[in-house]
Amino acid sequence: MNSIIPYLIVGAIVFVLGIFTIVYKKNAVGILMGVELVLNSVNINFIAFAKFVDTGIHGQIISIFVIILAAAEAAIALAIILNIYRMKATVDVTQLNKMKH
Amino acid sequence: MEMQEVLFYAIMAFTIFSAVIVAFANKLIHSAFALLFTFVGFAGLYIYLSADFLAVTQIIIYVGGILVLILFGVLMTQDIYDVKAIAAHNPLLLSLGGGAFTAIIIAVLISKKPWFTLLNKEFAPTTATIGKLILYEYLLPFEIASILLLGALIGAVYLARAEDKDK
Amino acid sequence: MEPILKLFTDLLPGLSQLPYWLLATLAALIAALVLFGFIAVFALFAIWLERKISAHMQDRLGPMEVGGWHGWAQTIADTLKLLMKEDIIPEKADRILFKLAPMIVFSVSIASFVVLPWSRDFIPADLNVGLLYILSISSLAVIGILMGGWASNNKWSLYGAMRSVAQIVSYEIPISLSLITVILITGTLSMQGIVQSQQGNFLSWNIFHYFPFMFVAFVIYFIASLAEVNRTPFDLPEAESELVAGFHTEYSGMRFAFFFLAEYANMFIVSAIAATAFLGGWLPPFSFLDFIPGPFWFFGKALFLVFVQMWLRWTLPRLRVDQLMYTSWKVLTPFSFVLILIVSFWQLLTL
Amino acid sequence: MITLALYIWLLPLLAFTIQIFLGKRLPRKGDWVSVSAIGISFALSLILFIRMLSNYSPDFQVTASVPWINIGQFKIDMGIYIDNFAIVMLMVVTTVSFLVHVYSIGYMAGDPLYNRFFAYLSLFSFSMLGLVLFDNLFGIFVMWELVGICSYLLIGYYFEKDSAANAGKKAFITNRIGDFGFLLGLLVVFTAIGSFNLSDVYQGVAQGKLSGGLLTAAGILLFCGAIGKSAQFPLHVWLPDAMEGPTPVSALIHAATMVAAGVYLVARISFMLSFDAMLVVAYIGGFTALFAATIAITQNDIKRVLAYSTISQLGYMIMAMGVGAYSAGFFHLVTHAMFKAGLFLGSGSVIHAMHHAMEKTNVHEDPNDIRLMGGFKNKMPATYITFLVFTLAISGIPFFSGFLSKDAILGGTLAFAMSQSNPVHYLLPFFGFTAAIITAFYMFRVVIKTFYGEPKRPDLYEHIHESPKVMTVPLMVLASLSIFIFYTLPSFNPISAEQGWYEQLIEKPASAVSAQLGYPVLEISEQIEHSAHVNGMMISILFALTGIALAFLFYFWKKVDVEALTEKIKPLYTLSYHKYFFDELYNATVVKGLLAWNNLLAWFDSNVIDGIVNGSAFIMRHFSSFTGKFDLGFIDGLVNAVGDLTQDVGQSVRKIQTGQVQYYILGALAGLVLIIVTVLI
Repeated sequence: MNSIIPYLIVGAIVFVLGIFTIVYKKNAVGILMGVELVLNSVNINFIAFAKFVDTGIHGQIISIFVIILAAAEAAIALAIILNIYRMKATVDVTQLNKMKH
Repeated sequence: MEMQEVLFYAIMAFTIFSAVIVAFANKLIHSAFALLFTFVGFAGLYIYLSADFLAVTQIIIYVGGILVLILFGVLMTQDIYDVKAIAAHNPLLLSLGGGAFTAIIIAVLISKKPWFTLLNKEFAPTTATIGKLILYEYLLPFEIASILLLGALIGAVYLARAEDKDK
Repeated sequence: MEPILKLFTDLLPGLSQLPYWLLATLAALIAALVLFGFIAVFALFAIWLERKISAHMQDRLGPMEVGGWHGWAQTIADTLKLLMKEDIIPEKADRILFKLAPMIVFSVSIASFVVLPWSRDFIPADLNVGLLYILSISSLAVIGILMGGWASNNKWSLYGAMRSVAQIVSYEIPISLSLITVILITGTLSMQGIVQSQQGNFLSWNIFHYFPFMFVAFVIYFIASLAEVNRTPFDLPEAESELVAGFHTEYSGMRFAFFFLAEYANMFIVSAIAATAFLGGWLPPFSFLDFIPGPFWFFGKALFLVFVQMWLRWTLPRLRVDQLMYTSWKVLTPFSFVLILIVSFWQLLTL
Repeated sequence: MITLALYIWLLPLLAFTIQIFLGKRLPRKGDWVSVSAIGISFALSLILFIRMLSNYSPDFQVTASVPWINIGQFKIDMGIYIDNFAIVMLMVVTTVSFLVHVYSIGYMAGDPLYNRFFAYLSLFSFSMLGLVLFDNLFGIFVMWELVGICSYLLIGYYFEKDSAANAGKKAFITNRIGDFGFLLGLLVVFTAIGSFNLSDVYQGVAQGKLSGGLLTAAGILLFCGAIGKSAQFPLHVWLPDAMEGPTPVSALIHAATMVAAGVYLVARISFMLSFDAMLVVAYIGGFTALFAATIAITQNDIKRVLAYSTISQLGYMIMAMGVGAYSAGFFHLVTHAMFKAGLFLGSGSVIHAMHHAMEKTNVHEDPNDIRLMGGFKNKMPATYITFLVFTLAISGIPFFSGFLSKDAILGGTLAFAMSQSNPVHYLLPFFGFTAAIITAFYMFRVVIKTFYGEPKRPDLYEHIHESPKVMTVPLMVLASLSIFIFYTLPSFNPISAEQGWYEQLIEKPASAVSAQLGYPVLEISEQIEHSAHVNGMMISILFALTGIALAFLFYFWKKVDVEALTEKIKPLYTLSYHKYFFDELYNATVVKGLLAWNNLLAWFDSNVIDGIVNGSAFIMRHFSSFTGKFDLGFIDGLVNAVGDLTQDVGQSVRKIQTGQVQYYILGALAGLVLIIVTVLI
């Protein structure tokens, strides 16, 4: 815990899990969860660098902005998902292929 | 101080384990609730990184805001009475392949360290520093972010009220 | 952690022989037990109080039989009944989440006690983000409630949970905003710091600061905190006449007791925050009363607010859902925004 | 102190912003926003003023500035400069502005553009306060233009009336001529000294960076701005027409504050006026004072009389600046602001009453015409008494403020003339004293015709009523401010303000030109000054009383047959009545000349320039018809080939587009791996 490596490893693992979740889930809300995982893993990297690298605490500020963006993104994404659900009665992304070809 | 170290690795394991549940759980609602523990675990790690303000913010916004939104999303798009509903998944191998790709990239990147000279800063309260940084150095991004949030708010309300358009 | 450990080694010097980790674990366990004991006893007392207050307000006797003197043992009997009850998990419930929910809700309540300042020296942990910590912790409870409501697999439970969540999330905004005015004045997030900045007699308490604006902030906080802990007139989530018993309809026995305890603990916590942020915490109203220890004042103020909550419960009727949302979004939130503007402007002027 | 000044300055801007965007939706159309903003500004100025009095130091000054433009070596700072001068000016502006705001609530009630009127007033207050506060000439110029805009907007406030719209344009264009001079002056100053900041300019002039003829030129050019804004002699034509605007506007902008801005500017730049420049200033001012006064005698529109009187009084101030009696001139600015604003508001009250009477009786005539009035003193006692106080003040009768300041100016001019060897300079006191008689005469002419005698139109007279409290109370406040005690405290001497706070605190600014030359530009000994003052006072009291007596002889007792006298001096009367034909003169020379020049340009444009354009177009057309053929055959073929190829490729590749986001993400990941692998290897 006094070295940056454990934090980077946690970040990396959660990032991979997040990417995996994005690809694995068919449900749009599930994909959103994957995105949140990814954002969190990015945040922990920023904060770890803020502690272990000599650049002040600018990393923490960046992660605040990331959190703000995540909030905005979640709100919009869920509004879109609800709309899709209202129109197609499904949130399965494999069914949502209107953009195909 | 080894107590703290034990606790640290426990939190780490806890975080990763709940993230694994998020990724692999069969029921979407389980993923969503597992996300709670991931977020809280991350907040714990932030405390170890002496980012007390960030830890608290993480819980307020991620748990109090985003997770609630996600839960509402799940509850509104799933059949509520069908607790057993299993989430459909894409082919596991393909997804694992994607994960593996990412893992390789990150492993390579981490192994290329060190990028910077590393040091270990003492704990110091960060709230005041963050406040000052946001209001002086990062004022423009901060204002832009607030406008973005306002836009997102209005956009989300508009989208969610879409059914009124037909009337 | 350190002050508690110091307290322990001071009380029992022999303990310092133990390895650090064991000592820490022991201390944590004991602290948790003490807290649990406190919550349990407080809940017992509060339930009895509530019964008696309601009885007095409706001009009736209330429980008079059990235990002899004014039915003082009534709640103990109730508790025993609760503990003895069969623990039921509905067949179609989601078992894991069903079991997890009360734990989350209860542990969240306990976690809030960490930063309550009881006196000048006695505070479990004086975090420098104390007030934010409490706000963040209280948002965790939302998830527990949603979990319980969903896992029960019962329409009423889910409605109750949904209502509860919508209500808590909405009312968290006026709560945070009115507390921000306090933060603006005191310039610190630490609970001890907030109390210490109100040093002096009762006129220097935050509630009388910038009169009458901070008083309005206090009123906003108090109203919103009623909603936050689902008390009347905002007890829609468990409106008996509509939703049976809200999100904990399906719970019984010990699990139900957890929800119950958490509810009473939350009542105490919001009152304690109000006492800390607006009423000077453990400070006596006049400085010559300094000889009375801090916990007395702190507990007294918090208990007085708890009493007001009970008083309101038997005075005011329940709101409709739309009125509830109206109150939060169109009355309390704008007002607290205006208060923030006024307070910060005032501060700028007197800079 | 700076913060306080900033609040004073910016509050009206805030009110303007609120008014212009939300005014219509606010209750009462938001008049309370503007009124309370200027009210707070007024209260804050009062605080500043009291601080100044308790400080009681003539050298008091505070500055603060921030960098504004910063390009390499080129730096301009913007800042605020507060001294006693500025504080008194702030006080005057906020007082008059506040009272006019209050008055307007009554006067403008029911107007369809009520909220916009208040928005303009707020914008004007903001710009005027900025003009007072800025520490550099450029900032002053910016605010100068802003007040010009406000003046334009408010003169043309009833823009559906042609005359109002034209008056607005006239004011704007006439001011442009003066401002052009101002701008040139700024350029001269900046080229020579490299800064707009007043204290830098002072240093620069003192060190001789700007000297000789150029210094005189710079002074006169900057003074051109004042000529335009303060309606001095050649550019005075806009001010009488500006009376088309609502009367409160006339009081605030065209009597008390904006037109005084020119005087304020001259006072601010007085340190850099060389002797020649001062002579120009003095003669223009003196001539304007007399010239405008002679026009005022024959006018029948009550507001026009006041307008010419304003021009004349401004001439006094400018003349005072020119003869080096800065504090006297500035003093007259302050007192004049009070009583002239009062006169306008009083006339507004009369016009308001007339207007309502005409509406009642369905008469369509000019409500401003004094020939239709008479005997109003019984119907409108409050307006009458206050109007009389203002008139006494402007005529220069002892115990009133106007006497103190006018006397100081006349004394100053007399001292100037006595100290110069050239007897021609006795023209200046001549201008001043003659104008003083005429002023007293025409002001009492207005008073007698309006308030005394028999009503000329009994049908209207019956419907005349006193104005509402919201209009008369400002009048009373202004009337009390026109009494001597406010200016002579603490000495309480009705004849001289010498021991009063004003003369103690406002000192003649040190001249940088003197510092540069090494000897004073203008030297007037104590003895001369004293004797001039005493003599001037005697003469001015005598002259004022003469003027009043004449007015009563002519119009009240009717001892002299005015009609017959007019017939006798018909040519002079016609000249005065038609304002010396200045409008016609400008029309014949400037406007016609410009039109002719424009016609020439138009001919050149349509014949020469168009010919060239047409010729080149002819050549281009033939060339392009050739390239068109090449384009069709060769280039299009190539393009089509590319298009076909793309279509074929697209047909085969589009099958990759599954429409599923996740596959795209996988693709992106694969690409990322590829990039990293290539980078690492």
